[in-house]
Amino acid sequence: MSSSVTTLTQQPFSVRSVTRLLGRIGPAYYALLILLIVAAASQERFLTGPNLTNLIRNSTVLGIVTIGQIATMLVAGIDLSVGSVISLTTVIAALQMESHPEATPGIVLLCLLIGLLIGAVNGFGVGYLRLNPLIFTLASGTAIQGLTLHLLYSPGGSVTREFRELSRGAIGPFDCSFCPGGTLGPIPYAAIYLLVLYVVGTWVLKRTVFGLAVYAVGGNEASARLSGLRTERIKLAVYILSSIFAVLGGLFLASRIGSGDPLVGDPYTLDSITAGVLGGTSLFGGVGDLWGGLAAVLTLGVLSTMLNFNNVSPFYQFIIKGVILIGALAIGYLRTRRKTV
Amino acid sequence: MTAKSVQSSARRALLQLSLPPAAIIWIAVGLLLLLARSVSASFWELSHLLNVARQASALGILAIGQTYVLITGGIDLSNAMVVTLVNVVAATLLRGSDETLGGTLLICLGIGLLTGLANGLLITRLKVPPLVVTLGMFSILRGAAYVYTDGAPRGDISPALEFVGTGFVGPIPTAVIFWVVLTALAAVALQKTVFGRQLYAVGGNEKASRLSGVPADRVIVLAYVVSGLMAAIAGLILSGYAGTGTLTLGDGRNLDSIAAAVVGGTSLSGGSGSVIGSAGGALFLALLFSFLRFIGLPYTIQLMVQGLILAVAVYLHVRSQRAS
Amino acid sequence: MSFKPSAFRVLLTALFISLLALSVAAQDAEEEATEEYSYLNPMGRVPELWTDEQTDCAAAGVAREGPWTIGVSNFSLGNSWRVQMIAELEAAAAGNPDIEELIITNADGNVAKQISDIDDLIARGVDAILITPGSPEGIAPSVEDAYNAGIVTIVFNDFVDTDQFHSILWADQFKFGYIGGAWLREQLGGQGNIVILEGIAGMGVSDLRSEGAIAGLGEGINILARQPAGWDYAQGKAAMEDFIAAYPGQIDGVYSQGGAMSQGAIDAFLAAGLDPVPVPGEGYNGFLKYWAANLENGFSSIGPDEPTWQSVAALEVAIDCLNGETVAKWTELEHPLITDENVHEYVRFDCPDGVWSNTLMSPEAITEMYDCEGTGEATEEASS
Amino acid sequence: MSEPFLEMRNIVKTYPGVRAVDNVTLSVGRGEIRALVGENGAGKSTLIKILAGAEQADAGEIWLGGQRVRYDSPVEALRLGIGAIYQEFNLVPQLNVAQNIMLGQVPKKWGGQVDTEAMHRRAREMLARLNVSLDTRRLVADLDVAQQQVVEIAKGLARDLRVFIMDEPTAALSAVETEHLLDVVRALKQQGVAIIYITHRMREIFQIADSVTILKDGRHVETSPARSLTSDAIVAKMIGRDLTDYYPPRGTPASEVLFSVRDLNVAGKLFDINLDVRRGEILGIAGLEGQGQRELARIMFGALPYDRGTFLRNGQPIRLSSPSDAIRAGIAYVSDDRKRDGLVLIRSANENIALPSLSRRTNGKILIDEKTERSFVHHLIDRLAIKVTHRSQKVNNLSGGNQQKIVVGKWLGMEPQILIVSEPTRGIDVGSKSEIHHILRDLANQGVGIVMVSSELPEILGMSDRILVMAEGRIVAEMDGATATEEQLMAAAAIHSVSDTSVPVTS
Repeated sequence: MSSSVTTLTQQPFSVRSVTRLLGRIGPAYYALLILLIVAAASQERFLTGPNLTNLIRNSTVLGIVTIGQIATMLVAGIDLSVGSVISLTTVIAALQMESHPEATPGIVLLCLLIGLLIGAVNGFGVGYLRLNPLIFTLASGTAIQGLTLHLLYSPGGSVTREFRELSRGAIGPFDCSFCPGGTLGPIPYAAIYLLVLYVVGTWVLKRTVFGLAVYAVGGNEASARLSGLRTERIKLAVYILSSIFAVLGGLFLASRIGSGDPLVGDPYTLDSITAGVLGGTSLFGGVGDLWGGLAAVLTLGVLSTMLNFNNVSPFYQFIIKGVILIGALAIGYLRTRRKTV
Repeated sequence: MTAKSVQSSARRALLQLSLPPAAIIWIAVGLLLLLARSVSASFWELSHLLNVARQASALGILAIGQTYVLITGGIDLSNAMVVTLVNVVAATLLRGSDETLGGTLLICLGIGLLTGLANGLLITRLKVPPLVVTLGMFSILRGAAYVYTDGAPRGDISPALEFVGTGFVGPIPTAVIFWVVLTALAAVALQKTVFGRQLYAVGGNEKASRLSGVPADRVIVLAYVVSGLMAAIAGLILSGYAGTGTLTLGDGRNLDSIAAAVVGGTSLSGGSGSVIGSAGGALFLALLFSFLRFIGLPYTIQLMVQGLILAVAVYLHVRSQRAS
Repeated sequence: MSFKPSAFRVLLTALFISLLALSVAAQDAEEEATEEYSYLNPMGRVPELWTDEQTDCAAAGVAREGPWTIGVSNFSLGNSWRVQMIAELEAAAAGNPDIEELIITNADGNVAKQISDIDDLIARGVDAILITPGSPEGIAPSVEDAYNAGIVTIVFNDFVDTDQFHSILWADQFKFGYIGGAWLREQLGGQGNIVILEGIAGMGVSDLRSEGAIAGLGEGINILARQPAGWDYAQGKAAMEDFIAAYPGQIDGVYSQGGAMSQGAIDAFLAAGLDPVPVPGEGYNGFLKYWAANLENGFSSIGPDEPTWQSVAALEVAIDCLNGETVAKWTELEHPLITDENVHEYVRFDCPDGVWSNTLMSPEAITEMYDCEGTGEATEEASS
Repeated sequence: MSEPFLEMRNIVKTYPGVRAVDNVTLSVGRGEIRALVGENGAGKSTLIKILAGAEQADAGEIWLGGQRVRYDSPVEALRLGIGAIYQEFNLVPQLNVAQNIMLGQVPKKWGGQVDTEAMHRRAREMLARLNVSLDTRRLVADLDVAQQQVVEIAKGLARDLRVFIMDEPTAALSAVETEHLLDVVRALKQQGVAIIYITHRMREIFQIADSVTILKDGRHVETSPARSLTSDAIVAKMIGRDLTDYYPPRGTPASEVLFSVRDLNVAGKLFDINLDVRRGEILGIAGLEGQGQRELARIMFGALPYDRGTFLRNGQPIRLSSPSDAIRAGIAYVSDDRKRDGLVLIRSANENIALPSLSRRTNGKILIDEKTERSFVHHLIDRLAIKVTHRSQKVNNLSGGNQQKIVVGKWLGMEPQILIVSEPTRGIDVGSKSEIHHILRDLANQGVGIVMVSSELPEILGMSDRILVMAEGRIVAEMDGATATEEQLMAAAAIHSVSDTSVPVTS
């Protein structure tokens, strides 16, 4: 995983490059490691197959949405409409599958098409009209929330049985001579989706010309433009990607909850930004990568499970989450502190 | 060629008409009022307009602090939870009587002040991005409000605060008077004091400001303190309006306050903005929300229209700024 | 702006048109979606799964020796009703020596988090699990998971779209709305103009209460406007201020879904110098205080009440089941009705507005929880 | 140089309140090097931005190879073979050298992948053409200014341009690097590239330009073969008058020491620096680029930390850990990077000028006394002849020279005893340059001690009363400004840089 972090610079191996690499690893990796140790030590049931499977399944929606959110953050943007897009996706998927259960693949395509359209509107506003992304996606998110409620005013509809299996299914168990009991537990589909999306996403961002353009636009938009990049078009593409990933997350969520819910996506907006930031992506663009985001998503999942396992009062959970968010970034700063004016 | 020159001279004429950003929103307020009037004359009933102004006042006070923070290039998402925390603390301490009013006010303002101080110090000392600090602070304050009340808000707001939230001085709602006075003070502080000048300078170019001897850290911290204090005052006024403690009083008010400041012409990238514009922004939003309810649009359509108008408002500002 | 009106714009337009067409199609589907319920009761709307079935917990193999660990998956702590509901549960569990641990999770209004919470509780190995579903459909698979894991699974506060649980306790929200609507129809003599204050747009409870109210209001009553106000005083009052101005002299009644909104609506009329029109409420103490104090001035209302003690009832069923007894699989909880006649029995003038009157907690416990001034000690504490 | 290859016909561009380019016509042939000169604000930048597609003209036509071309973005201009390297480097700090050089034309493999190897190879080729070896994997953020300038030039080279616009490419380069660049420009000429070369350095014009186009106030003044012009003639046409006193006469510095640095050390950067600044003198600090001069200037203003050393103000030790400390001690600083360090670009001239002395003028009162401030600002605007339409005009609409005057002017309000200026005339036109020089000398004559860091030798020689030469973080020589010569300075500056004079950018 960490090799992808270095592809941008590809320094020859040296002590300096190792320390530098350590300095560039986002706070999320440390947080995840510490939390995993604490969780495993405090609860024996934590490190069990079913629990880890749940952890991954429950992190999948956020994991998928965070990919798109990180992409917008890399071009110094932000997408506050993802929550509404997720809700809209669950609503359309559930309503359409209920009335046309046979047309499931078409409905999935339809949802992706709607994501494309919404992303195009966001990207047009932010890229071509150069409107502030925070306010513009807040506005489009509000409008999409209205549309979603217009389509379905309270939770309802239902997805097909087969579609539900997409989130519940697992492959395996596999034979494995090193493993205790001789088998490796079943691998949930969710883990495979996440892995595939993150690998493909990382490939796009780190290996392709488009990915380089994304980092360039986020790093210095004016210079990217003068270097002959169509910055508007790149931003358009990034916002389209963000909406498409929100749709993918929404489809997984629809499969998970089996129905449409016009409010269900709401928490993912701030959570995906939180995950991106914890994962080391800069809000000012040009810096960050997906694996840090995934580590942050898993960190949030482990944290929630650990707090539940240890029966921590929900009231204190709010405080703990706030402290961890600020603390992780503050530690990240303290580690790399350099004194300059 | 001729068509093009006509076009460009028309553009030039438009450019020369370009107005300060703060003026645009007040024109928009005027246009919205005219539109409302054309739909229903009763929208212009003085009592209704005063109600809308009162609805705008808490948002307007929050927007003052938000404007200060935005001018530094930051953002404050925690102000909404200051409102809620102040609300439950005030209700618990007052228990419906004015006896402990003085102490309660001090404690509530202290909450705002300390929150702002913590935000500012974390941002300037530990270099954590403002969005993250204030989002984290939002969560911490939320936890604090729940822990403090055990989830069950106690007590009641006192008559004096209720007067602030719902009363009138002559024909004018008390809350509006607070809003106007605070806006005037904040505008003067921004335009005519050393702190105000330094705020713009730090937001426009922090490094150059430091090299000009501006105590940039102190200025930034102070901006967050102002925002915290404004949130505490807005929380007290809203407490007076609600009459009791609830754990939802601040919900959504952080994004609303940002929207008010931004449609009022304050830039999210720092260095520019005005409280007069933000006041217009708060009034515009309150009028808009009220108008959409007033004409009886279904809630779902209201949301769509809100989104659209917010986008258009931001677009107009971008156009006007690009022109100047 | 260097934007070319080329293929891009054409594509955009095409996409937009297709979206419009699709949204129309989706709406058709929505109308079909409501057909799955049947009206068993003129005032209520019960899921068609409803039967008189019993669950024999011993036979189901879920009974076990105490002491037990009981998990609670609570959907939200967003208002004092939900907090008090959990507080009642905690109070009841604290007095039971067979309950070793009560693990309460809070999904913070997030369906996905609730699924994850239930997973955690199952993984943690609780003996029984109490669930307040955030979404009847969305939580159903998790309820099934718990049931299939051999855990005593009790659902309450909302229905759930499965029959794989041991028991459900449920108060019909449609009926809640119907009662208020029917009362309002009676007050208005079957005709007039009203406005509706709803809870939260997009929430099932809110939608069902409105549907019930509209059914209860009947044909002759004209609905001028509907506005969600989050059961919140400030939002309710602000919305009402607009309505009073928008429909001057035309509003004959307000249907409010309760919470603090009813009081907000009344205060808006008072602030405008008008006499309040009929408004139904709920067992929210702030509203009850106004109601009881103004009975003599001719104020009249009705308050169907969603009991906060349903959590305790759910816990009792869970304990019965753990003990191997046979429990009713389906239990409908009646909404206790607060009326002009009995409002004095419910109101607590000494307590803050947030108290929910229909409680199993002792008056002392309520006093302590809300820091009321009702008992001697509490007043002394306050003055110290 | 036969028939015109590139033609700009009757170009007009108006900004609010300014006609930046007024009906300018310009034609350049293949293999022609055209110097474009003019004061700041003469319209050069706007003209080349229009040519490069970064701005759109209000009217006028562009012809290329006999055909009219239309474009409205840098992408399309590049596709036609028209590209520019800019004065403000357009690099992405988070990307590495190769990625920056190849940005916008990254070699691809299947599936839209970056062909990393080809990218680095080609980037190295470009650097080699500039006779520079620089690790193409280094992040641009870690490079110094000269290295960044090299990357910027290499980026232009990588594009195989037919029309190559260079906006002051040598401003940040050392003498050696400049020579290499000029060689490259000559090679491009041989390949038939049409080159538009903007510079303020007269010497370079005569070294390489075939012809010179002079702009003034947005209008075309003259285009002539370079050899028919003299330096004085160009300057006179640029500013519209003769520039007789190029450097103001020196004054008579006192012997009183205002400020001293003792044994200053920064690990790896500065070694055993000792210096005294006397009342009324201009102390020039000379040296090749990147020998620690700028760091020294910043440390003396409290804007950079140091490892060891003491500072004496009028003989008393003082603390210098922040700019505020320095300002309290009467020290002011004009940075080499006015846009980043000197100005709040989006605020008004008035606010910028008033900023450092705000608290001083309010004197403990809460409100700013606007009347006093207005007269103070007007006084400064008059004294420094800053050209603004109104004092509330935003600074980013002003020319470089006027911006620099504001940076100097803003410090005069606090009546500094010591003024540290770093590259005070970088990137500004001859007229403004001379004015800044006069301002500095006036201040010295009023008793201010001035430390002037500059890599422009004529400026150092023309202005300084005393010269310190720095090399590799040390002060290696001290000279009398009135008698020192360019050769002496160069010799002193180069002595210690024996290690790698040929490729200094690799340091």
